Amino acid sequence: MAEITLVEAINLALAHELARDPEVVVLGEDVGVNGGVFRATAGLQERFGQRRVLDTPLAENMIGGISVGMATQGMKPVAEIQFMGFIYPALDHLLSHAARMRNRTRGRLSCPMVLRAPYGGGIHAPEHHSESTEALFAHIPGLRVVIPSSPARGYGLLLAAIRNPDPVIFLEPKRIYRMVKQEVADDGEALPLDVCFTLREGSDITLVSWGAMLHETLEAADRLAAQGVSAEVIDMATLKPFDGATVLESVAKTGRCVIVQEAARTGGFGSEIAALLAEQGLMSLFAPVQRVAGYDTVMPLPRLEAHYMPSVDRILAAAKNALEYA
Amino acid sequence: MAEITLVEAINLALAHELARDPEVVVLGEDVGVNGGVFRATAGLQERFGQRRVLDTPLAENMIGGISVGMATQGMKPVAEIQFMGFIYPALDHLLSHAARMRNRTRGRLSCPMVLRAPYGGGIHAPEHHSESTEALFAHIPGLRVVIPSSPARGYGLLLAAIRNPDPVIFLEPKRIYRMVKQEVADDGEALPLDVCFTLREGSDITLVSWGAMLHETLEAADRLAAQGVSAEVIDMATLKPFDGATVLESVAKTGRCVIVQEAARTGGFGSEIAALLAEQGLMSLFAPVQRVAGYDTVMPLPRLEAHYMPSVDRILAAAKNALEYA
Amino acid sequence: EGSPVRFLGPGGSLTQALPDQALQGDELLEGYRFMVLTRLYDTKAVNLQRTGQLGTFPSSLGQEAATVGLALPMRPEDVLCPSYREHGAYLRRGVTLTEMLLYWGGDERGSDFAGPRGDLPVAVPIATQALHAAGVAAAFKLRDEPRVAVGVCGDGATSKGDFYEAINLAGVWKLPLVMVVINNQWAISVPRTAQTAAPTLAHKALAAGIPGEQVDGNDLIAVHHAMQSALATARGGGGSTLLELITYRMGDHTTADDARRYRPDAEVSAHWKEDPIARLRSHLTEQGLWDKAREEALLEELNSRVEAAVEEYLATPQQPPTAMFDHLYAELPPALQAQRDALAGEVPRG
Amino acid sequence: EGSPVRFLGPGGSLTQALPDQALQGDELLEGYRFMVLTRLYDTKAVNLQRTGQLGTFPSSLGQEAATVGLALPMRPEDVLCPSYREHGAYLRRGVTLTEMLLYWGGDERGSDFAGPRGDLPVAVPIATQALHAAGVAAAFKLRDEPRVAVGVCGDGATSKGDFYEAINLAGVWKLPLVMVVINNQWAISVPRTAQTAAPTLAHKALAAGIPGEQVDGNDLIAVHHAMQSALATARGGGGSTLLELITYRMGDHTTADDARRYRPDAEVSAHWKEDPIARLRSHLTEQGLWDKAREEALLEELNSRVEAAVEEYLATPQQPPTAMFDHLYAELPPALQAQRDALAGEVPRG
Ligand SMILES: Cc1ncc(C[n+]2csc(CCOP(=O)(O)OP(=O)(O)O)c2C)c(N)n1
Ligand SMILES: Cc1ncc(C[n+]2csc(CCOP(=O)(O)OP(=O)(O)O)c2C)c(N)n1
Ligand SMILES: [Mg+2]
Ligand SMILES: [Mg+2]
Repeated sequence: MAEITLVEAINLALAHELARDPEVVVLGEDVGVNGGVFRATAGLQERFGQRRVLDTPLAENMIGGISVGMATQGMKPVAEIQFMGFIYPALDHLLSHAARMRNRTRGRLSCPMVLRAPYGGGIHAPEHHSESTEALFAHIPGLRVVIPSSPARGYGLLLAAIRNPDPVIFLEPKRIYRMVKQEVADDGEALPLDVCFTLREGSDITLVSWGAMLHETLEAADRLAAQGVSAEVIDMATLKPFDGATVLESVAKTGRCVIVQEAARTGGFGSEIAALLAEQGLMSLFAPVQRVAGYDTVMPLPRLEAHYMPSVDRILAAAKNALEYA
Repeated sequence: MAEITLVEAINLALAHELARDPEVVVLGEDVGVNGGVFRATAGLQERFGQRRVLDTPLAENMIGGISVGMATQGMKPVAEIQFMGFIYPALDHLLSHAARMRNRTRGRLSCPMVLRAPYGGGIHAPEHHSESTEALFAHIPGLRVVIPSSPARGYGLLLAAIRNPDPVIFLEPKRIYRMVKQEVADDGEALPLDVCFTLREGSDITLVSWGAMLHETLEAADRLAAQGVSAEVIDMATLKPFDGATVLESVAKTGRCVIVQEAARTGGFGSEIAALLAEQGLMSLFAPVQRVAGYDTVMPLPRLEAHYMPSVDRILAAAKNALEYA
Repeated sequence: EGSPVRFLGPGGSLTQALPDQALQGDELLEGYRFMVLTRLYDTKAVNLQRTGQLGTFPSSLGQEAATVGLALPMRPEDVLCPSYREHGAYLRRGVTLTEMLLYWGGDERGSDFAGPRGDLPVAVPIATQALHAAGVAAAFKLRDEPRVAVGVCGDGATSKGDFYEAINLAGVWKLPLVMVVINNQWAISVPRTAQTAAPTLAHKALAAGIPGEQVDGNDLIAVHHAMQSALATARGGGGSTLLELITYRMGDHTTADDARRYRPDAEVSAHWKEDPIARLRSHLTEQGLWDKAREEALLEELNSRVEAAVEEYLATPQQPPTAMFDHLYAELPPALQAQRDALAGEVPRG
Repeated sequence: EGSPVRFLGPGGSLTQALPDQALQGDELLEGYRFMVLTRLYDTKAVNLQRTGQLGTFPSSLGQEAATVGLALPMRPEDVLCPSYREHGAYLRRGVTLTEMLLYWGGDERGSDFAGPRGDLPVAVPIATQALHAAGVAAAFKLRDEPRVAVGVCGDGATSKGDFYEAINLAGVWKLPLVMVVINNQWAISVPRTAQTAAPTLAHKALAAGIPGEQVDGNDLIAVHHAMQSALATARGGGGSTLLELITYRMGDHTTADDARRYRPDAEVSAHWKEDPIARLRSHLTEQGLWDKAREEALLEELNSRVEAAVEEYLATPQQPPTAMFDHLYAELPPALQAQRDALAGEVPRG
């Protein structure tokens, strides 16, 4: 079993599904010979041919729209949007059609498609290459929004997303594409969607996050452990529909919750978790919920980027607030 | 002073600004001779001419994009999107450019534009004509999202939106376009943006809403008053950036809060208010925050539409829960 | 500008010799039946709306040759990706009158076609179906299936990015797509001339490197002929064609519109001379294929079909409110169970 | 397909007589200077990126005639709406080397041009600037100002809805817009042939009812000439033109790309024969306007300008972190004050 990175795990899952299901096709800009600007589709066109791995003309609205059309006929398009910053032209087809085709036709037609996009900041990229707007998609009924945070979850969740009979927005935290390696067996075992993963059990405080920020969140949990604080760490993994029960149970146990997101604070997905707690977990809370989030500004260009990204220190400060609250 | 409806107030404000500021232009599909499908621009082309009131070809992405271009040169485009369900193709230009032009150029260029769209359900309209996706826009740094809930606020807030030097998404609750009439003086007095309006003071419970749902919310407050419960009713009015302080103050007084939104529950703007309370108002809360919201489904076609819309009864049931909580 | 292909003049007589494989005999009569059925349905639907028994409805009055004609030469296994005004095409494809009434009456079950299971439902957001059609065509091509996707949109739709992106892809991927533009001269209140400076909408094909042709959309024989050859080209691997069908929207945009606000009655009445149904009837009569008795019998037969469908539609009980949850995902996610339960527990409202 | 307008052959000699108003003498030399400056800047920027002193950078190597030439006949009051690879155009418009380095070095202040205050900043999302340009042109037209908007995009961009929507509007509104497509044959790894089946990108103008022309984009005289007349037409109320400038992307897509993965070295080296700078230099030499000494003097002068700019760029202190709040809105909304304060209180990180 090889140790692989997240982006290699994505590639492995794509290859697995291309081999397993003839209806799966991979499409997008530069996914063919070039293997994707992050190499997520490297080697796939060579291995599976130009009818399974297709370079499209440059038009994200088109990529969204034809994926819907293909999916209505039972194909399983796995489309890549090169960066999340270029996903917006595709929103209309995702929101108005992919998310609604099954409902609209009472199940006669459906949209078993996946739209993959690398997302998030922290890689010193140009403008529009650092977006974290997952909350926009998590508000759309009929969609699934899935975000892996490790190579193993990248592999298992992408298999699940491709096999899922409904449309999935699969957001890949590019900052950790190559950050860690992990043993991942190419065993075709999908992970469950619609559930959280408790990455670390703890009893004093619950830290909730998803995607790349779990890296900082887990580090914060380590640092808290060193201070004698037992932090439970939850990876939301599927943001839509989301597993509030696991979060509520955890907070019922710990009484304190810090939510960590890279996205702009206001209207981010963290707000939904905080709202859930205000509505259904209020009496478990010993301290106010704390959101550690990106600021409500545009992600700055690289020179100031690091000041925007939530840091371990900010997570620790929020945890301290929650723990010391009396 | 004439009694006018909300849609007439919109028309009045548009006319006022067209007359006052030569840089203001109104553009969109069918806004000219036809006066808009809801008559919001009725008579404006006749009065101000074809260079001030422009029918565009049918392309919302184009409407968004050219508005950005015009605004960078100091014009003040007031664009209409015929229904909010057709706003999504324009999202890219709003999010990627309108919201960022000032920041990107350190203030050299800016986007003083307004994008108006009728929104919300309850009028037995066809598919895609009943959207309430204001939360998508309220997550975007650099935008303003403004929603009037009465003729007077329609007039005053639209004046403010047009005069504002930054891009404003102005969402008009079409269900109440003609529901009530109110005396509105055409005095050119703008209302303030970025603040809530407390429509009714009360001491037992805070009801927060915006747009058309204030109709049901105020009715619920009346019914509560009849039961001896004093409800404070807050109209959020500007959702981005929003006035959390007023909500926090109110809840500090009442200890109970019901948030009413027509939009799908998960990731709606109500979640942001609930999150604010979980974070900064927790110790004021005597009872869990309650969200009364649209379901996390697609707005059904007219035959089942009424079952989707939050009702006075649902608001009252939530208020009862909050009031009886001990 | 442009001179659309035409075989039947407004009076119903031939303007040129019919080509091989032109629509004739029983098939031509079949086309006529569908056109008449479309008009009866259309008229009835507008009446139902006026009396509060149907939702907002887009009449296809005057466009019956275009909508029926585009569907006539399609094979059952082809896929139709229409806009919202193609009632004639749906009927010919086997969508039932009751289904269509249910849809426009505000019931999702109207899009669960018992007949053409692969056809797409009504697309309300303008031009989006052009890309769906390109996607459907891509699926056929990738699977090596000899099937064709037919996308249909209006003149207004040709201004929107989706339209261009779809035909551009169809050109470069040589997709089995026939893209049909029903140019009825108006997009609500905006006339064709205000949409584009292109001399014809068929010219837009040049930007995609595919053939484009203007066809008299009120001439069933011409529409059928152009469609038939475009379908054959697509099916044979020859790629995509753009057809611009020239017609006229005789009615308001929808029942929510009042066209007198923006176009003179005289313009409308002038177009009655082009009426596709009268034109075809004259031709059929000239050919000895039709007479008054047959017309009366047909009207009686179709009227009662329409009446029966209206009855069935009006008698269809509404879905339970919880139906709004039941087809959102293949399986109801646990996160939605509580909402569904809450809705199930609500006192029914109207 | 297509035969681009050209005056200078690859060897630098004239392929046809120069038209009236062709670029010549001092102006031609001025164009040459900007092309050389562009190349020096470009080379330096790539080096800075390789040594960790600049962010991801898109080289314009080989495209200098196109980018300089399109800007040369523009008036100061015209507005340039570029994509991201038009360094030569920005330089000619008066954007400083330091500003450009700051931008690509990751500092927003690089887009606060001291010179051309109305020009748009770099547009990263492909083709979006085409619509901004149409909007700018609409503003000029509505105000009756004799100004022209110049939109610039790549070959890949012509597949995206924005592009078509922009030229379509420009056609039907007769906007003072010159839309320039720099066809460098590649969109990252996707060749021009995979973007569209249209015989030339200039053909796309036909869909918009505007004139379209292919021009040799490596021939400064040809680019200037085509731009000059398109600008004059637009300024005179004659509406919009689409120009396709044929060139070649000699470098990687950006410093983050490795073009050897998807195109053979031989293809690239073959294109060096078309090098716009060598071509123009030969022509100037032939004309007796240039010699080795002048070339050396020019290189020395421009190199030191570039070096000075690099120094200034590297010495520019970064903005305070709170700057990320300071231009989001015209005034900081109260709701953001707490966030800004929190950021101000943070321990600086790198
Ligand atoms: C994206 C989008 N924008 C706006 C509308 C509102 N609308 C409905 S029909 C229509 C005009 C369509 O004109 P055309 O394409 O010519 O089709 P026709 O109605 O004439 O059949 C408009 C603007 C819509 N449905 N979708
Ligand atoms: C909307 C959008 N999609 C994708 C990208 C990523 N991307 C950057 S440049 C590029 C290729 C552009 O090709 P072309 O238009 O020919 O311009 P060139 O880079 O050759 O100058 C792509 C796909 C982007 N910036 N914007
Ligand atoms: Mg039309
Ligand atoms: Mg290119």
